[in-house]
Amino acid sequence: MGMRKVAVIGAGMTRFVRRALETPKELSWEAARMALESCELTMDDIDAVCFGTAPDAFDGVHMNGEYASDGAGAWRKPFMRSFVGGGTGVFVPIQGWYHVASGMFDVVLVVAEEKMSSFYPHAQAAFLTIFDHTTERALGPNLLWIFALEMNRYMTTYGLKKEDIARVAVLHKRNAAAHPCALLGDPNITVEDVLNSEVLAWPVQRLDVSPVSDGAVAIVLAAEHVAKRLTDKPVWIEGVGWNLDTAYWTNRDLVYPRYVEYAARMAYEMAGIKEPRKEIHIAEPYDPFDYKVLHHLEGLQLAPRGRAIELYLDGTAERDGDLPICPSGGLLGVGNPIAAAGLMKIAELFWQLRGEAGERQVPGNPRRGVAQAWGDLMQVGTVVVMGR
Amino acid sequence: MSQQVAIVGVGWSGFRPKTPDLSYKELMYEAAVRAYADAGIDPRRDVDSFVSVAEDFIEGTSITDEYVPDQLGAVLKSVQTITGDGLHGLATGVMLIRSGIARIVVVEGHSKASNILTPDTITAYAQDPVLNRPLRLNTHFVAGMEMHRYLYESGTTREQCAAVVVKNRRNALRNPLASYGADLSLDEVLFGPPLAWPLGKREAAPTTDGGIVVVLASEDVARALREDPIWIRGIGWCNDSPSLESREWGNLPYLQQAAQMAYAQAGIRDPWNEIDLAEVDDTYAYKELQSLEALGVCGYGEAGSLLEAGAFDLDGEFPVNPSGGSLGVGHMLEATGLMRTLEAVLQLRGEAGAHQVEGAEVALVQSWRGVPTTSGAVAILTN
Amino acid sequence: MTFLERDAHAPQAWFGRLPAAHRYTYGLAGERFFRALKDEGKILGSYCPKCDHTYVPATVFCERCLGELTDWRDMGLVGELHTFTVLYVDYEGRPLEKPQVVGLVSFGDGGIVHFLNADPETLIIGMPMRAVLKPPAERQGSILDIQYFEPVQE
Amino acid sequence: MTVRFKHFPGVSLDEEDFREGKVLYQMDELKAEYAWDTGIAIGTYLAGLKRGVILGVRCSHCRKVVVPPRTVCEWCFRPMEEYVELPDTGTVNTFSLCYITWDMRRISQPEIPAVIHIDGTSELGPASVVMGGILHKLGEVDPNEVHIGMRVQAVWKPEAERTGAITDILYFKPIR
Repeated sequence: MGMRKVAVIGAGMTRFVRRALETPKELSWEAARMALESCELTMDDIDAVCFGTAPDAFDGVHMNGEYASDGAGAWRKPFMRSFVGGGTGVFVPIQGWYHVASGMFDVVLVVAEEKMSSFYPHAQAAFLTIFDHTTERALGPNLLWIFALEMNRYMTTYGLKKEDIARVAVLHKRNAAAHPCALLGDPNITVEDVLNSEVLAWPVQRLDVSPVSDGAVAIVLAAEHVAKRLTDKPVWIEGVGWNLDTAYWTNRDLVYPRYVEYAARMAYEMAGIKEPRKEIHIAEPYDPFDYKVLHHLEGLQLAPRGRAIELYLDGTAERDGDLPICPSGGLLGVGNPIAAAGLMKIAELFWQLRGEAGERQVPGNPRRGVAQAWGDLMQVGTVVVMGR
Repeated sequence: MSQQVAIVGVGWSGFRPKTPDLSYKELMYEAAVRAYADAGIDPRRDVDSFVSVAEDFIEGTSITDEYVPDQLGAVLKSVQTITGDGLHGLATGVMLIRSGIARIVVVEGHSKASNILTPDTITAYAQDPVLNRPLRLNTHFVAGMEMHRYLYESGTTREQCAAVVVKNRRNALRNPLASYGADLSLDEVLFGPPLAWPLGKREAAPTTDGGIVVVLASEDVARALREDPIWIRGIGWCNDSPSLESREWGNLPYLQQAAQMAYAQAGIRDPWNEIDLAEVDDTYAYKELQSLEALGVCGYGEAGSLLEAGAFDLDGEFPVNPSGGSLGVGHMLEATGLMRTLEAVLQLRGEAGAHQVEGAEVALVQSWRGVPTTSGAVAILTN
Repeated sequence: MTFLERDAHAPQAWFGRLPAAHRYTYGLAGERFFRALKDEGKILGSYCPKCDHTYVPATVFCERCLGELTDWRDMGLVGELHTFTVLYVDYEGRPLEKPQVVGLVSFGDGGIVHFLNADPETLIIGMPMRAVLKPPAERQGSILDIQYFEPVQE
Repeated sequence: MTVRFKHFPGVSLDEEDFREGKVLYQMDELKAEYAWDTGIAIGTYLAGLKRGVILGVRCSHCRKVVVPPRTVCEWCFRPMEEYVELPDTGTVNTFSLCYITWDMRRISQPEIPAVIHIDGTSELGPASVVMGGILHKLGEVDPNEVHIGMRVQAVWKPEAERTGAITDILYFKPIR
């Protein structure tokens, strides 16, 4: 039985900012309204709503999905919120995909929102409670610990240099300079800037890290028969994959993200991709920290293990390179309102594959892209392959 | 896409007000082992996708989906968490199977309510932080206001609401999984301590601990696995306005819509005559009556007198909450919809024992996410 | 199902909390609604012409059509009692010494949830209720700038 | 998008906007307290720590030994068979020098969180992706000398002060 084809037909997003005036409801509404306008639909056309937001601790509302649902257009609609930590932003379109692919709905609005600035005084403190309450939290861990532990393991295993890894942050922040919604775009940033930035948790420095941000993104998904009626430029969801590794993260070798590999293989199989490096033309891997991109590119089978950095050293990753990586500017440049940041990558592929990315447009009429997010205790991989 | 979806295995653990012998992971594991044995599957080999239902502040962990996979046999598999009731999880499983991306899906929910020391302040954090929370009100006020408006609009009486408690806790006496079986008089409920007038404290379901795992399968797999799969013929879910200021108070339009969605899939036109038993939300006693009306089981304002006439009794024309419901079994937080699903499966298999509804062929399961939400879901199951 | 046994000396429970504090902005609508309440003593609503629906407190979007709402209206200070309750437990779930009377007073198609300053025996659904505001100097731009609602004296 | 949209919503605020009263805001704090049942495996682990012992478990099927204990093997979904008393020594699998506390306060002397691969647990190798590692901190060490592969040993609290917690181990220090 062939699967029902599902297309992205519209997208919208707010600016990503450090502190938004808007409430989570209002951010969701702003993105949702834009997404509807972009494909000239109204709420009457929407059959169901999928919503993504990462931990309730950020927005500061228990059952945050319920609270923000009206802004996402859920009034008198089937509404569900899915949740896979940092992977949520690329999972919520998968949730939308199976809503439509199941045959139960034809047009679905997918919204992802995060208002990290509500956590006071600093959003990072919310991450204490992602650790095991009995065996780990008593040690006072923070999110930087696990990133730093993973980065160190990765760097040391492959003998990578910090000045090379810093080129990831530089490229993404430069790319973001062309994004109208970006928080940290900077066309002039250099490797030295990254290396001279404050050491947070060695080997992680300030500019290795994406900024805490607020924002929302929305897309509209439609079944094939509807999509073809509504647009002559549908972008198809060709493959989806998601995977969760063990919660006992200290029992794993952090050098390689198998969960990303498994998620990618699932998505590639569905998309019929056999040689990802040749068949994928744009990649939006998850980049909350610069080394993570390398990790993820390897998990996505776009580079051999320990060698993803070469894509940055030889120019392949640049916007006009052979495999543009994060032409949006990514989380490092555009910002990281967790769930919204992941869905931003889907929106970016949508615009890129339609040739509507303006200044950020990747040359050569790219035909296929992959977006990926990651989250939890370095544990979850979510992957979407899109093509036209 | 026209793929039918069946329940091929159920498992549970706990079902006691406290489960001090087991951690939440161990509670989940015990339920999973039972469910996999019931379905005759090996999770490491056979299951394509896992769905859990949970909320961070209930678990006391941010990004609580992290801790799902190990004890379900789901490591390095497709796992997602839905922040919804168990029926939202069930609906997710149905969609995964109908889409063709999975053939066997496991849905998990659990309650460790006994581990939460501050349930009221956690629930209060679900109120709008600017409009409502500054009043510093216990969130039960939402139920008190809803009950009052419901009684006002529908003509239902406080006595009729109290009678729901009497019925459900008596049903619970026959259910070995129920924590709160009791033989109460109407007066004992009606003149018990107040909570949020007109709502009394004994009309609010106490919580209980437990884990529930349900195994879903596509039609061909289900038929290969067992002779008596339970079919999910319809499933619907819907929200109303989340804001207290602009929602409906006397009616449950979101539940009406969720029911219509489920009925349309199941081909049900006349719920009263086509459904043999219903497991319906009774987080608060009045909700059972209000929900039955929204489900179209009877007309608006009619459920109370039908209840008094015995129609919803275990041996009545339309048994409601034969398990004892949340009032009798105990409220299981996000797992509540799965508790009701478990009951429906046992009933449809004829395995419900002392509270078996004779000849049950079609069961309705419904759930609500509690105050202050307007989120409801409905499933229609058949044997 | 386990082969392992529990050590008889094992601690029963591990105690902990989920520390989280928040600073909530009022948002696009809240800024305007609460400044009008604070500075002008007004309760504002917003009207959606497409859905013919008036939101109170005013919002910037219509939850039905997601249209932007620009038609803001003064709703007056007298609304209609839509429903109420007498609450016997406090925020943390402890019994209240003095029960709280709380209601939804409707304005337009929405309303305000607040304390009611009245003997609940005298309250009737549908009766007019007036918002009693704090003195202007004490208002801070909060729902608590309304002290309570009370029945409109005939 | 840039083709279609000229304006992107989202109003950015500064900290000054809050300090100077330019925006309205509401403060609140969640009161969320829990007594998580420790259960069989973790309860026993904590009791072991109180005795000064690190307990692992062995799988009845794949014979793997891991820490902390659990009742089921996540790889083969068979029950764990028995507890294993592990030595309190191990090898640094990875580490960091952290200058930020969990609530983002800056500290001058770094904390040194590490994943410590406890001796006697399963080995991490090309064929295996599992080991018995735990999260803890390093102490009595010059931050510049810490390295992956370093051998370390637990430094315990005095027995009378132990409570049955991971902090009954103060930190791990290098084995000289």
